[in-house]
Amino acid sequence: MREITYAQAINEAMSEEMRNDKNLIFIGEDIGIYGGAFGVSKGMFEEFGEKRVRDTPISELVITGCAVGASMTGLRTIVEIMFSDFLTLAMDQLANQAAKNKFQFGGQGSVPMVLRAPGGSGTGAAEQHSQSLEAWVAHVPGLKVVIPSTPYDAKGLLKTAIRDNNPVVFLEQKLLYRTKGEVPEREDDYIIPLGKADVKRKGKDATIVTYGRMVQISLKVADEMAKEVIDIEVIDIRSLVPLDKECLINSAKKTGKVLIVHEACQTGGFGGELVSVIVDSDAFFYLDAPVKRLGGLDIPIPYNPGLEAQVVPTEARITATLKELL
Amino acid sequence: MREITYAQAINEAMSEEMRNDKNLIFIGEDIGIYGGAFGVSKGMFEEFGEKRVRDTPISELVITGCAVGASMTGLRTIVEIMFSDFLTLAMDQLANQAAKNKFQFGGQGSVPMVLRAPGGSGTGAAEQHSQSLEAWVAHVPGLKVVIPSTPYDAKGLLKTAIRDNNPVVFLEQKLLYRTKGEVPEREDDYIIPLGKADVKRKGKDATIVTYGRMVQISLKVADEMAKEVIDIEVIDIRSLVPLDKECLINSAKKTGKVLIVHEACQTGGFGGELVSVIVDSDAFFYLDAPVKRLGGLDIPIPYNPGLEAQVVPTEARITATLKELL
Amino acid sequence: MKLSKEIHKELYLKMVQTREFEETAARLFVEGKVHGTAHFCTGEEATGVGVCSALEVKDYILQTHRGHNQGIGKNMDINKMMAELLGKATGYCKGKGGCMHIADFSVGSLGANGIVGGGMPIATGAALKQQYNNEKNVTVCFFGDGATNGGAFHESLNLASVWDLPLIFVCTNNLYGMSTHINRSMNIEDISIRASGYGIKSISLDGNDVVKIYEETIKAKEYVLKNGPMLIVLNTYRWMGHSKSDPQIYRTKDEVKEWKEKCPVKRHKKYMLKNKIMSAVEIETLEKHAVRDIKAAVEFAENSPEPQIENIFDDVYAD
Amino acid sequence: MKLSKEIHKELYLKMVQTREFEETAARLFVEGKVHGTAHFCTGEEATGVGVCSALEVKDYILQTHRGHNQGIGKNMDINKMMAELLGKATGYCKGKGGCMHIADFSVGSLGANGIVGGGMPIATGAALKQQYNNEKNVTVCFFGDGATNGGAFHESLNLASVWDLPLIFVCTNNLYGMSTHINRSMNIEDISIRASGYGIKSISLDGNDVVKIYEETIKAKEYVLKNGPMLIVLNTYRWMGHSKSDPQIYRTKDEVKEWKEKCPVKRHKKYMLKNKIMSAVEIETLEKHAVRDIKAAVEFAENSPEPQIENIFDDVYAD
Ligand SMILES: Cc1ncc(C[n+]2csc(CCOP(=O)(O)OP(=O)(O)O)c2C)c(N)n1
Ligand SMILES: Cc1ncc(C[n+]2csc(CCOP(=O)(O)OP(=O)(O)O)c2C)c(N)n1
Ligand SMILES: [Mg+2]
Ligand SMILES: [Mg+2]
Repeated sequence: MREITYAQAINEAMSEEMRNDKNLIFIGEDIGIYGGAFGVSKGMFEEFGEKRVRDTPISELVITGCAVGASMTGLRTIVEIMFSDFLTLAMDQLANQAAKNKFQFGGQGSVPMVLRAPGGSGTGAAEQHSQSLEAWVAHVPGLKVVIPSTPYDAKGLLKTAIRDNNPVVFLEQKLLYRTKGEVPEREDDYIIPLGKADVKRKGKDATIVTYGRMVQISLKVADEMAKEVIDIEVIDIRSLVPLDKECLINSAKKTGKVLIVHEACQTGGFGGELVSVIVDSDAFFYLDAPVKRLGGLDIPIPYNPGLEAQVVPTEARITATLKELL
Repeated sequence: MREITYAQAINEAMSEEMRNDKNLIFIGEDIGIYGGAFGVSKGMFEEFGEKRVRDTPISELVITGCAVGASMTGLRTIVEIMFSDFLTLAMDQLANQAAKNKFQFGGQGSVPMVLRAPGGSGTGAAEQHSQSLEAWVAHVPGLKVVIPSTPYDAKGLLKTAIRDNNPVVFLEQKLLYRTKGEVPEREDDYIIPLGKADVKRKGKDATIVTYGRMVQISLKVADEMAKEVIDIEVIDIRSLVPLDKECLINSAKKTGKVLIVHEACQTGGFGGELVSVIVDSDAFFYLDAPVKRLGGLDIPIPYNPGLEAQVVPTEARITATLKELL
Repeated sequence: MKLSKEIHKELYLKMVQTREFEETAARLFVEGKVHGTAHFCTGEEATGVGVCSALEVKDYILQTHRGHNQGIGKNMDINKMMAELLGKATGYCKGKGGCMHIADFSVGSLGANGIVGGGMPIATGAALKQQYNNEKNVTVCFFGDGATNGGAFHESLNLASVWDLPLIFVCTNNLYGMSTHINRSMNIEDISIRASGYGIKSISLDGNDVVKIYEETIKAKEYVLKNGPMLIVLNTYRWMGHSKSDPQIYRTKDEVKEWKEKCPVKRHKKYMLKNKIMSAVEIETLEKHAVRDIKAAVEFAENSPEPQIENIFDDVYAD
Repeated sequence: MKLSKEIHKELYLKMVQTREFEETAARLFVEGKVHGTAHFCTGEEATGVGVCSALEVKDYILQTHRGHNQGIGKNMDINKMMAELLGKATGYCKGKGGCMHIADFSVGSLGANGIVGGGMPIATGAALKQQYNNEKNVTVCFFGDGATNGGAFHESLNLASVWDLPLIFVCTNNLYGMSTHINRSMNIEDISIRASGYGIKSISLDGNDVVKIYEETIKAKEYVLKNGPMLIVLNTYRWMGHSKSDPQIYRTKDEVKEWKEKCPVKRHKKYMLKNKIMSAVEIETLEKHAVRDIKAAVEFAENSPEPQIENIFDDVYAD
């Protein structure tokens, strides 16, 4: 299969869907001729024109709300928020409007929009440009939340998200944008359903449940452990909402040992949810050890690259925690 | 001891601190002559005047940011956000500024502010005025998060929060405002440290870990169960950040059975954190059953009182879940 | 512009219906038949009624928390409005939203909002869709004086201006945001001045003059379809408290009295009599109609079933 | 107003230091010595330097992401600025903030901000504290043209106006917010027009005229202490890309060239020579000083230790 980057995969997903659906528009800051802060939308302005690829003023609240209004009245929209840290400014339209409208209007007004935003540390962008805020949006009924870890998943999940009739928060990973992976040819339209976890590596001694950039790191750890004949299963949940509980529970039953890993700071992170889902199921009775959690440190993301690298779960820390488990 | 309401307790805490500290000011919408949407600040405008009790335009972002700036330069501030649902509009100043400034400025600029906001359902205020959003703020390093369940705790914790040198999010409970409880005389200055859970009821058969309004409900359930000679311990964590992990873990070890209860919708709620803290400790080996979690339903809060009452954990559901545990 | 008798009739009927709706709803609160809160627009009838009566079904409106006049103006079903207030399954939101969230997409109402200013960003999207499809329709966004102090106002007017959206921003200036008089929440002579920050046109009107409001809305619709957004400020007054629990110590009884004398309903009645548009008898008939309509609505609502707990998960997600 | 030679010297030195700082920092990026991102203000030196040089220590400033001119203007320590850019323990933020978060409370800088418009609400609080304590000092809040489209701008100017805060809002209009020209982000002739929505005074100045900027800031300080806030718009241009990775396809080379001819540094030099304020030799000496200062700063920074991992939890919470 051909290899393309994560950023290209996202670009292809958007472009293909825009070709297929004239009612799909794309709005955000500097997504036009600039191609987006991370170059994700390169070429789209040229192909689809300014009517469909719309640069906006710097005003995250109205950008998001504009998508809500357009989507509620018949268009579909993709919104790019330049850094997911700026969700702080868009939360009202996302959580109080997009997420609740259909319910509070008694079933009127679906909001088929995708809000894309890159998250994560590792680029030296410091405290206000490096957060992983998926736990906030996963706690809002009415929203779906997706975080892809590979180009293949990014493309397939984004296409599904765009076709979904609900507001979907699609959190990309800055550090993955340039990573490459196999993706089917352009002609081969494929989609990946939301709510299906992916066992990225099968194993029987312990399970790592994770998502986003931590999938790649966990796979590396698993490969290293394999050398010591320890067989780690790595599950990429891919979407936080809906969540493929069955997959987690089954794996926990199989291996009896589970480690949850995410980049977001540990306290109040989505890891707690994953732990609870497992512990509050019949998998509890199969557990040979406490379900462990490894999140980022509970501090803002610092600028210095040495410090920054230590905030998120490292291969060394994942390995050490796994060994505690085993 | 005299009995006062939860609202009065909060009023007293603010008033006493303002009497003692001329550098303490209070800002928010309609907190002045109106006395606040829930009447919490009644009489404060009259006592402290418009210079210290400051009505603002309807603009939650600048209200919060104004407190950040004033607090960073030498004042102390209390901000009232009329409903905690409007945190959506204040999140940038709260999470990206207040919480991170000291860290990102290399230790310069503490932010001694308290952001008070009422949360919770039960008043027929519907989707956008009834949420419990503590999980969002508890996931932001740099913030402290407090939710009192009694007038006594409300007063003692708020006084501590006001004296704290960090931004503290103080989440009040709309339905508790009019409940009464014992509080020492005005002259008896007392404070309650943040980070100390309170065992509201001792027991040995199972532990309920909870906070806010659910404390009262859990106590009722415990009283009912006592009739069946089942002895439930009820722990009120009181502050989510810092969290009194030791208290939870010790109780879990003692009873071997834990139920977490909160009003916020279950998925992504702070309950996951509490489960994880227990499960990922040596208490795991004392557990006789899965740690159970009971949060609100994963839906927006509906208007109809009958539906509304069913969204949050009810006495019946808490009892049923406890019985599953036992 | 000379309005037909039919239009006058419509305006008057809707205003009286609104008046009756609010007074009845307030009574239901006192009687304990409604729980939760509500915000009544008595005294402001001309604003929503005048504007919305000038619109077509395919023109969208975004309503406020104080928007029963807007809903009735846009031909919403009064029965369903009342049923929603009572939280019944037959209400606009199936009892799930209450009157802060009534919406009727079938007549072009994209919903009321519990967040002050919350509808403004959404309005830009609705207008964008109209522009995108080359529709000859517009979006009207209602909000209060207090809402003009929030960031949503600024961002929305700016975006609408930059994109030339067919969007009429309608500010119902009733002098107060809750207890806060505009003199304490902004530092300008007239709210319409704010349009200049976005390079758009604005007008400031007597918000109790339903005829003028109707006429100006007709013109505004034409204008925004050609030129992009404009701002209309309707200066009026809220007679009742902010919400059911408001002791109103922030304003004088005299002020309220003064404004009651400017009653928009009476004013329109006088106007019609003076200009011989309708006779006293015709007017009285309309008033009776209105009373009957609201009574019927209460009956409908009271006889409607409560929502079923089994349906509580409906509509959280679309299929 | 006639500025002393000392002032001219200060203005010129700071502008050249800023120019040198940015060019050096850009080089360090290319050499891979800095990671992360940075936003350079080359071409805009007169704005931050002109304004801040007119302030006292106790006047506060809120800086932007493109604020090295502001920091140098406010007498921040260039060594610590450079050390922070390199992420060193001796930097202003102990290496934890980077140049988007430099702050020096000891000279009155309450910090740069990574959030566009993020400093504006904070500025209202700093000014409130000054007013509360009857200080004779003011707060100056910097932000860009792009930031004026965000809700924080609106809410902050409005609150400052209503409360008569001693606050000068300074907009550095460099025509672009990233790739977006102001013609596509707002629909007005001059950004200063926006002040009218808040009933406050505003002026729009040539942002490359450091002398005028200095003078007007002195006046503005006096004005806002008496009358409450005002808005100053400084019209200028950014020579370099938005950030290190900007291919700049959204503007023409001619446009950049044209603006380079309006160089604020050269302009001030010419002015001083023409008015015989300083001789060519004196000026050259200053320039050498600046180069030496920046070189020393790089040395300081490069020789400084990396932050220790043991200190990573410091300053998350105050005691
Ligand atoms: C963002 C937000 N802040 C505060 C409130 C509480 N609140 C509800 S209505 C209201 C007053 C609104 O004033 P205005 O916009 O003038 O409308 P009016 O009520 O006068 O019709 C306030 C403060 C809210 N609902 N939303
Ligand atoms: C709230 C927010 N939105 C977007 C960004 C990304 N961003 C950083 S600088 C910038 C342009 C800012 O333009 P302007 O205010 O004119 O300042 P300039 O960069 O021109 O100095 C953008 C969009 C951000 N940092 N914060
Ligand atoms: Mg009003
Ligand atoms: Mg700019």
